[in-house]
This record gives sequence, C-alpha cells and structure tokens, in this order.
Amino acid sequence: MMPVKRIEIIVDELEMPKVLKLLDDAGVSGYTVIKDATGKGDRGLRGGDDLTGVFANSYVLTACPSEKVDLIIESIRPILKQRGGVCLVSDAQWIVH
Amino acid sequence: MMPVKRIEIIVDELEMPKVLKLLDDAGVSGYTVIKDATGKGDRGLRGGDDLTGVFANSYVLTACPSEKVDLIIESIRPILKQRGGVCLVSDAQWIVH
Amino acid sequence: MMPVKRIEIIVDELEMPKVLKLLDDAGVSGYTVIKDATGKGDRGLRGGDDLTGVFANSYVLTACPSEKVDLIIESIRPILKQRGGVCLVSDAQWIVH
Amino acid sequence: MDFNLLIGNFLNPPILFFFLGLLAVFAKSDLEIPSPIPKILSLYLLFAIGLKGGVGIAAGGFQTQIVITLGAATVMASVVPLYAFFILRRKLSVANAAAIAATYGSISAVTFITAAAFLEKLSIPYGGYMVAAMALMESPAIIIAVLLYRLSSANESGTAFSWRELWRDAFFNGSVFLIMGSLVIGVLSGEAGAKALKPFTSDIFTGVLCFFLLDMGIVAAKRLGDLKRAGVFLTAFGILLPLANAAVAIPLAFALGLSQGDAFLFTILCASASYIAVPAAMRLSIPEANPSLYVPMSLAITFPFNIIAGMPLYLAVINRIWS
Amino acid sequence: MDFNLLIGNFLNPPILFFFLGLLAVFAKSDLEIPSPIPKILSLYLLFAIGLKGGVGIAAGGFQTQIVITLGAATVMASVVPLYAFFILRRKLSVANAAAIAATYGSISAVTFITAAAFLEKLSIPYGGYMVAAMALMESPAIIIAVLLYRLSSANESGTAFSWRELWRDAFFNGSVFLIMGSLVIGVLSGEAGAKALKPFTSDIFTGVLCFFLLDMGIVAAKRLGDLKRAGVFLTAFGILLPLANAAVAIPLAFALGLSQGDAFLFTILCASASYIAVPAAMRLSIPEANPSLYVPMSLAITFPFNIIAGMPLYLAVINRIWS
Amino acid sequence: MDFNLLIGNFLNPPILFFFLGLLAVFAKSDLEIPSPIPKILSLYLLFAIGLKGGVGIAAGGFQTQIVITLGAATVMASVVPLYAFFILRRKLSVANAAAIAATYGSISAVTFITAAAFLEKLSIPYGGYMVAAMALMESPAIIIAVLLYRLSSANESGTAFSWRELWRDAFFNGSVFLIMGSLVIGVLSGEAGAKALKPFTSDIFTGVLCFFLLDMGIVAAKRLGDLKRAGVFLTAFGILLPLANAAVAIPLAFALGLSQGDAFLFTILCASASYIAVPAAMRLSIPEANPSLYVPMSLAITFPFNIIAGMPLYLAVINRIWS
Ligand SMILES: Nc1ncnc2c1ncn2[C@@H]1O[C@H](COP(=O)(O)O)[C@@H](O)[C@H]1O
Ligand SMILES: Nc1ncnc2c1ncn2[C@@H]1O[C@H](COP(=O)(O)O)[C@@H](O)[C@H]1O
Ligand SMILES: Nc1ncnc2c1ncn2[C@@H]1O[C@H](COP(=O)(O)O)[C@@H](O)[C@H]1O
Ligand code: NA
Ligand code: NA
Ligand code: NA
Repeated sequence: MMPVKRIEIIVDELEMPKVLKLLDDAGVSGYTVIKDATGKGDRGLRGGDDLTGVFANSYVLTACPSEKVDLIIESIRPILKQRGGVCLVSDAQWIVH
Repeated sequence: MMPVKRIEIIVDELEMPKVLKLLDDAGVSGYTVIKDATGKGDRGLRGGDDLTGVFANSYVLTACPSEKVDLIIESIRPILKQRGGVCLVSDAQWIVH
Repeated sequence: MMPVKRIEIIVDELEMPKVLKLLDDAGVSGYTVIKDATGKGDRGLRGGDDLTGVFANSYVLTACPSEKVDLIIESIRPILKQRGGVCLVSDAQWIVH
Repeated sequence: MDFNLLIGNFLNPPILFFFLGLLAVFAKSDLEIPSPIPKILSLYLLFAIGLKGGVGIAAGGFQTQIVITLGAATVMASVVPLYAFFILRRKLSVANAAAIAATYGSISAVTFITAAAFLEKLSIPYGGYMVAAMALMESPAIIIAVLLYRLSSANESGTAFSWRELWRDAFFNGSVFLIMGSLVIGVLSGEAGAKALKPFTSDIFTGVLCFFLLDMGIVAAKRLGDLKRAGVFLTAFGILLPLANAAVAIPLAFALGLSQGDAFLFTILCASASYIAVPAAMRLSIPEANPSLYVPMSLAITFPFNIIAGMPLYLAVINRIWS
Repeated sequence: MDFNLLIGNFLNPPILFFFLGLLAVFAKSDLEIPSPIPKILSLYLLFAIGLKGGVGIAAGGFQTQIVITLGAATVMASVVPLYAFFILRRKLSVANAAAIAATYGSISAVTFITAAAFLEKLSIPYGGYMVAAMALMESPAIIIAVLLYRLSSANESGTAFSWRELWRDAFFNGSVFLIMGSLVIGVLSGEAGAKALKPFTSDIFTGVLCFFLLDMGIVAAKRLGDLKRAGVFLTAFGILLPLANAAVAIPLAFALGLSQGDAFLFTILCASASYIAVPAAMRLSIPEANPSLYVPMSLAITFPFNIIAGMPLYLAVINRIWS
Repeated sequence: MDFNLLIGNFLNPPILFFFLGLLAVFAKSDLEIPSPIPKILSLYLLFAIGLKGGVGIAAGGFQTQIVITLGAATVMASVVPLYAFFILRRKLSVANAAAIAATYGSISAVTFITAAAFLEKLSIPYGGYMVAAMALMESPAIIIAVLLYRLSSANESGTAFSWRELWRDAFFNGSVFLIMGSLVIGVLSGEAGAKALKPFTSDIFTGVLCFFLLDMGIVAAKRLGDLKRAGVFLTAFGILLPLANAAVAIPLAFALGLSQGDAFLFTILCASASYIAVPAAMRLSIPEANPSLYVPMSLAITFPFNIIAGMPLYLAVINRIWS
C-alpha cells in the first residue's frame, strides 16, 4: 500500500473539461468523474435542470502523491474562485497492483 | 486549507429530501447529491429497480466544521434507525477560495 | 461511532459483478455502487461510450472493519492486475444506529 | 374454457414479448432496457390510454351507465383491501398485511392496458369511462390500508406522520395524475385533438406496449427469486385473490348491466395488483412493510397470471354468462 | 382580440399539457419526465422541424421573399439585444443586463414549434424558410451581448477568453447545428426523403410536442420560485419586451409583404426568449451573470405568456391588419 | 460503378445524418445524443428488423433456399475469422489478432439495417430469412477467435475462464437474443401481429434510423483519433478485408442462386464488422486485447466505408453479374 492524497473536486459540469485538463497537466496518473451530481452551495441550489442543462455539477476524484497536491490546488483555485465549487483533500492508501 | 469533516450519507432515495432538509437546518454550507446509487446492506439488495422505483438509494456528501458533526448525526439517526442506511464521517482539508 | 475502513474500488463495469461477489465472500456488511463513472488511467480514457458499452467504469464504496481490509485487497488484486482499476483505502467513523 | 382465446392471447405480440423478457433472464442473457426508458414508456402508456379514454367519453357523452360503473369501481377498490387485510393478518405482521392489502386493492394500469389491447384485437368495444374507473380504483386502497395499519398498530415510532402527504401520494402520485390529466385533456380537446394525436397515441401504441412488456418480463423474472422469501402462502394468495376478486366482479358487472367489454375490464381491474403507485406510497406511509414481499407478489405472480391465464379465462366466463 | 382564437388555443392538446405540467407542480404531484428524456424530445423536435422546413424550401424553390425574410430576421435578432441591454442597464449589472439581452435577442425553438403547430391546426400556410429564419436568429444576440459585456466592463478577470470558443458556442451549439443540419438534409433529400420520414417527423409530432410541453410546464412551475429574486422589474420586462418586439415585428412583416403565416412566425420569433442555446453560452462567456435570473425569466414568464396569450393575440392583430 | 447508386445513396437521409454526425464533431459542436438513448434506439432497430424478418419468413413459408443461405452464412462467419487471424498475426499479438478477427468475422446489425433500408428505397425485394442469417453470423466468430486465442497462447493467467460464460456471451448476448426473439415472435404472430405493429416497426423506422446514424457519426468521428494508435496497417485492413470478403461473398451468392437483394445483404454481412456484440465478449474472454484498436477499426473505418462506398459498390457489381 502506498499513501496518497484523495482530491475531490465538485464544479459546474461545464467547467469539468478545464479541471480535467489541469489535472492532466499536473501529471496525475488518472481520475474518475461522476457526471450529474446535483447539490447546493453558496450559489444556491444546483438541481441539474435537464432541459436547460444549466445548474448541473460534476464530481471528480483523483488520487495522487502528496507532493502534487499544492500544484493541483493552485491551478484549479482560480476556477473555484470565479465559478464556485468545492475541493476536498483527504488521506488514503493506494493498493499497488 | 481548512480542516473539515466529510460526512457521507446513503439512504433510500425517498428519504433524501428529509436528510437534505436536516442538513440545511443544521446549517451546513452545502452538500452534493449523487442519485441512483445502488447497493446492498442489512435490508438486502437495492438494485435500483427502474420500473417500480422501489429499492433505489441516494448518496449525499457534505463537508462541514467538526463542531457540527454531532448535531447532524443526532438529527439523521432516527431516519437511519427506521429506514436503514449508512453514515460515514472522515477527515478532510477544505480548499478555501 | 465505530472506526472503519472506507474501501473505494473503481473497475471496468463488466468486472463489477465479480468484485461485488468477492466483497460478499469477504463478508462485508454491505456496499454502495455508482454505475457509469467515467475516467482516465493507465489504460487510457474511459469515456463511457454508450453505443458499444466498452470503456465504462463502475465505482463501489464499502465500509468494513480494518481486520477485513487485507482479505479484501488480496482477493481483488488479481482483477486489478489483469483488468486495471484502482483501489483506495481510507479511515472513517461509522455511525452506529 | 375457450382455448382459442388462450392461444389467441398467447400469439399476441405483447404477451410473446413478455415471455421473451422472462426467457432472457432464464437464459442469463444480458438483454435489458436501460433506465430510465421503462419509466418513460410507462408514462407514454398512461398518457395514451388517458387520452383514448377521454376522447371516448367525449364521444359517448354522459350516461347514467358511467355513474353506475364508477360507483361499482370505487366500492370494489374499498372492499378488496379490507377483506384482503383480514386474510393476510392470519399469517403476517400488521405492516405487511396492510401493504399487501393495498397492493391488491389498487390496480395495475399496464394489466388494464394489455387487457384493452386484447379487446381491441378481438374488436370487442368498451367505454372510455373504464379508464376513469381505472384511475379511480388506484387510490382508495392506499388510504384504507394506511388507516388499517395505524388503527391496528399502536406504533407511532420515529418520524412524524402527515395525512396531507398520504393524501397527496394517494391521489396526486405521478401515474394517477397523468392518467386523470390526459383523460380530462382528451375530453376537452375531443375529436379534433384526437385526430392530431392518433398516430402517436394509437398507431404506435401496440409496438410500445411490446417493448414495455419485454422489460416487464425481465423485471418479473428477476424478482422471482424473492418469492422464496414470500413462501407458499403468499404465492398462492397472489393467484387466488385475483380469482376471488374476479368471481365477485363478474356477477356484479352482470347485475349492473355492463357491456361485455366493460365487464371484462372491470374484472381485470379488480383482479390486478399495483406495483407502481402502491409501493411508492407504502414506503412512505408503512416503512415497516417489506417491499421484497409485496413487489414480487404483484410483479412476478399476479401480473403474469392475469395477462397469460387470467385474461382469456375471465373473458371466456363473461362470454358464457352474457350470451 | 379574437376570443375564438384564445379558446381554440386553450383547447389545443399541447397547451393543455403545458397546463397539466404546471398543475402537477402546484399539486405537489411527483410526476416528472426523467432525464435525459426532455433533452432527446427537444432534439427530436429540432430534427423534425428542420427536415420539415428543408422539404418546404425544396418544394417552394428560391424566391426573393426568402432573402427579404431572412434579412429582416437577422436585423431584428441584432437590434433587440441592443435596446434590451440599454433598458436593462438602468437596473442591472453589466453582466446580467448583457445575459438577459442575449436571452431576449435570441429565440425559443419550442415556442416557434408550438406556434407552427398552432398554424397547422388553423390550416394557415407558412414558408419552410421560416425555419431557416429561426436558426439564423439564434446566434447574433449571443455575439452582440458578449461584445457589449466586454466593451462596457473593464473586467478581464481570471480565466482567458477565447473568441473562437464564443463563435463556436454561438453558431455550432447543438440546437443550432441540428436545426441547420436537418434543414439542409431536408433540402437535399427533398420529396423522396420526406415521404420516407413523414410518419416519424410529422405524424407523431404533435404527440411528442404534448409530452415535451408537459415537461416544460413542470420545469417552468419549478422555476417560478426564482422569480422572487428577479423582482417586479424583470417580471414585467419578461412580458413587456415580447409585446414591444411584436409591436415592431408585425408592421415590419407587413411592410415586407410577408404572408400571414410567415408574419405570425416572424413575430413569435422576435417575441420569444431563449432558454437553451443562450444560457449555455452565457455560462461560458459571461459567468458573472446570474442564471437564476435569465433562465426563469424566459422559461417561467415569457414562454408561458407567448404560447398562452401571445400566440392568439399576435395572430388576431395580424388577421386585423392583413385583411 | 454505377454513379446514380452512389449519389442516390448519398442523398439518402440516414446517410446524410451520419455525415451530419461526423461534421458535428469536426465543427466541435456540442451536439450529442445523451446516454442511454443510443442503446434504446439500437434495441428498437433490432426489435423492428427482427419482427420484419419473422413476418417475411412466415409469409414466404419454408424453402430449401433458406437452408442454403443460412448454411452459407454460417460457413462465411467461420472462415473469415480464421484467415483474418493469420493475416493479423503477422503484425499483432495473439490477443489483438484474435479480437480483431472476431470483430470482422462477426457482423454489424446497423450496417445490415442500413443496407435493407437502401434496398427498400430502390424497391429491390429480399427474404425475411436474411435477418436470421444476420443473427446466425453474429456468434461463430466469437467462439473461433477465443479458441484461436487460447490455443496459440499458453497464457492461463489470473482469473479462471468459463466456456459456459463464453457460450452465453456468444449466443445469448442482448443483441443476438433480441433479434432472434423478435424474429420468432414475428413468425408466430404472423400477418395479424404484423399489421398491429407496422406503424411502430415500419413507418417510423427510417426516422429512428436517421437519429441513430446521427449518433453513429458522432461516435465514429470521436473514435477517429484512436486510429493513430491503430496505424496504417490496421487502417488499410479495415477497408481491404471487407472488400476481400465481398469478393468472396458475391460469387458464392451467385453460385448458390441467391436473389439480387439476398446476395446484396449477404455481401454486406460478410463485409461488415461488429462493434457491439464482439467488443462486449472480447473484454470478458480476451481482456488482454486492446479495445481502442478493434472498436475504432469497425466503428470509424469499416462502418463508414461500407455504408458510404461499400453499399453502392457491392450493389453495382451484383447488378452487373446478375443481369
Ligand atoms: N459544504 C459542501 N459539501 C459538499 N458539497 C458542497 C458543499 N458546498 C458546495 N458543495 C457543492 O459544490 C457546488 C458549488 O458550490 P458553490 O460554489 O458553493 O455554489 C454545490 O452545488 C455543491 O454540489
Ligand atoms: N458496509 C457498507 N458500505 C457501504 N455502503 C453500505 C454498507 N452497508 C449498507 N450500505 C448502503 O446503505 C444502503 C442501506 O443499507 P441497509 O440499511 O443496511 O440496508 C445499502 O443499500 C447500501 O447502498
Ligand atoms: N489516480 C487515479 N485517481 C482516481 N481514479 C483513477 C486513477 N487512476 C485510474 N483511475 C480510475 O480507474 C480506471 C482504470 O484505471 P487504469 O486501470 O489505470 O486505466 C480509470 O478509468 C479511472 O476511472
Ligand atoms: Na385490484
Ligand atoms: Na427574441
Ligand atoms: Na463480417
């Protein structure tokens, strides 16, 4: 087992491509995306209105070595600032196979 | 970065509105919901049968300051007791933006 | 509250039945599955191509006592080896109800 | 009974696709109708049958016959859950008995729709108001079952109970609401509207029904496993109660002077069991009841029994008596 | 105004289903069209209307009338967002004013489709090129609004801005692309293609439209709450601006010698507000604008107003003037 | 070759929508058919073609012609993967060679369906049993490829291998099962059933096919990128093997005395490559094979080649020879 950081990012669906690109640039080994996560936050309810497509969030999980964390955080912070969203970092063990 | 508690709750889809209301009442800053999570637990398989709509779970994630945790747990415990479900609490760092 | 291990496994959708069976055999009390998680990893982009059904991942979360962790890891490692995927283990508190 | 009816029903594409669905599961095929398609198909079926019924009413105009039929429907929908409950109480907890009573007191729209298609195949006419009867019969059993449950159980455990919510679930749940709404729209828009909608609501109807029954077959077969839990008593109940209800409904329909088509649909309504409106309501109002009892009973026993053996049987009997 | 038109419109199934959707939310029914069905229904409607328009053009052949109409459409689509912006600036931030201006400068395909169905019900002819006009009117307002926003706001905050992206969102977003594509395909495949596709694109069209408007009603009713945030000014704006646009469009159409059907559709296009193409573009190009202002305005005020009161009103006026 | 055929095919709406899908991706439009709609559309197509075939068989009655055709189909479906495998082995690993051999030995239902629609447009008749031939040709290649793989690779690594599972994947996978099932139901319900289902299975068929090919175009264009990985050899293979198969199939069909319509469909089946049944089976049985080789080859090269250039080419040749 290898200690890693679990980074969870929740942003507007439309921002997700940018976030994924930034993760790639940061050189993460991979990520997992769960589309249409609905939710609520400072910018109100995000009901995932299917008709207009507005108001839908996406959830991404990436596990990476702790030294990458700061780089990732700094690169996505502007997006969170401008478009809102959430980023959580926690500890985990990666099962090396 | 700000230390927070990551609370994950998995309950019957139908209970979710109540759970979200309780989270709001507890004054969390927000939450993220992932609908149609299927699963298995004490009350058997929850296949998310699309025809009858019965047997579907919902997953909610909320990050909140640790002092709120007990309040939240106490408020949702009756639901977990009566309708089953799971609640996990873990540690995380919130990226302040 | 009871300390548990949070095990997250992300594998090819087609492998999920096997993984769930292994979790059952390992005697976990339950699990939660989120279907069609897309993502990226060593085996490239997994866009969840709806037409061919190929390239789709599934996400499973199970909370179990720490003594079960090794058993579970050993049982699923061959699948991760052969078909790829990710397994993360982290700490959490289970709200007993 | 009339074997031509039985065979004719067997060779009816919708029924054949139901069998194909069952077969798919038994053969361990990975065939499945992905969510949320089944839901939208059932919305379509309610939408179409509602409009059809409304247009029928508009065409037929008001008749005392309608009042009588709707009255009888409401009565049956209130009596069935009562006696079902007391039978079930001998073996089951209050919660389960009440939930299953609600299941069999209420109706299955898809059974009704399959029966209506069966009549159209045999070109036996029926009144559009039968759709109103169906909508009417969906709710009372829910209310009655919850009443029985709360009276005969002291338990006021945990979360507060709201009659308003129950009322809403019973009368405004999606399916009842859509049938009723489409029915009214059918009445309001009448012939003109009907003509514009016919290709969507009538022409492709049978095809969509086939697709839906294919999924019903798959779901029913998957639920068969749960029947072990249900046991012999409930399995038998799932076949005998419909027969009993039919045995009451047919003479009643005859006494009330219903036409053969109406009598047949009235019988199928009494014999059918709900697996959409009721389970949803029960989960909220009688959470202690076990869904893996009442869902497979109606889905994996009563529904197949009614559309395969029940329909030709009831119709054969009705033909006997009416002629 | 002509009350028969109003009543006739009321009793039109699509409108009735829109009301049913509103009612479902008010009655707290759990009726809903599960995602992604609404999206696929709207794709179907664009697909069908596009083909219909293309076939119409192929049949009609080239006429200067077409050029004039398309020219007028483009002009209106560019003028409306300009004056809307300056009205809105009196009360709102640059970002919100620009986003709302784009919303009202662009068009709503579903409003157009409902209006076209309304004409067909009254058997009033219209030109297939009106569909091209619709497609043309979707994009200019987006470009203009973003220009206004970037000129009148010094803010070049955060993420870089790409004109190429904006251009793409404006002209190649899914809905514009599908309408235009189907239109061209309709022209290319002509009569032969039309015949093969008619059952899919024409016969079941009204039925699908009913289903879609049922969902529109549900969504509109859910968004009504947001209007508190919008306030009186924006609520009034959502009704008065369409009327103002219509008041400009009708005389213009008359001056240009459009037929009654074409004039009616031209008016509805000018009066309608976008809730699909524009919100998507605004979120990317004017993120500071608040979607819970411009979405409910077009969805919960302007759309219902246009299809319920607007359509019969505009047509009544047109009938007056043209006769 | 006959250019009218080529042009006629080009102006066929389904093909035009395939191009529109490609274009949408090249133009970076965000147009997409949301999941799971493509899956349900393909289920519909299999459902409809299966029924059509079954009804055709019921009408045609039994003919030795059928046995001969089905025999030839099975033979081709077993020979193609063999020689494909040995060609591919020169450049590829056992696993990839076997998986690609299976892909080209099996068939593409949508290619068949597009070809059938092409025939109907030209009103060239074909036998319902060709649908049975299609269903028959889907599975053998899977079995053979896995045999080749397991014989020529010592690797028995990791998870246990189950022939029962493989058998099931090959013969009971969703698409094979649905085609076969609908075919049988078509035979059983015959004329009567056919009439009731025609509006759903025939009338709206072309429209649904257009929608589906629109999505195919989008998916194909998205997969084009993967072809870099595939390289020149596999790209050429994706065009030359279908031509080779056609060069074998056409004389064979002639020798067996098939009608022009049947010969054309037989050729298209041999020339087409699977992208649904086979990939699913390969992932389970030959996990070492790389899906981003065999999926884009069939989806982004062979499928477009067949429906755009292949269909008119094969038919032109057949017309030459048969006349
Ligand atoms: N405290 C929280 N816990 C979990 N998710 C959150 C939280 N706050 C916000 N979110 C998610 O992040 C999205 C955007 O948040 P915001 O930018 O605050 O509107 C919301 O729609 C939620 O899905
Ligand atoms: N040990 C577990 N780990 C993860 N999820 C669980 C676990 N146990 C139960 N669940 C989820 O919680 C739902 C309800 O659990 P239960 O009330 O035990 O039936 C299940 O359907 C699962 O989705
Ligand atoms: N570092 C990572 N963090 C989160 N998810 C990952 C990571 N690496 C791989 N995955 C997920 O696991 C799947 C299979 O990974 P792989 O076997 O490396 O291709 C990917 O498609 C992702 O969904
Ligand atoms: Na009943
Ligand atoms: Na406008
Ligand atoms: Na082939």
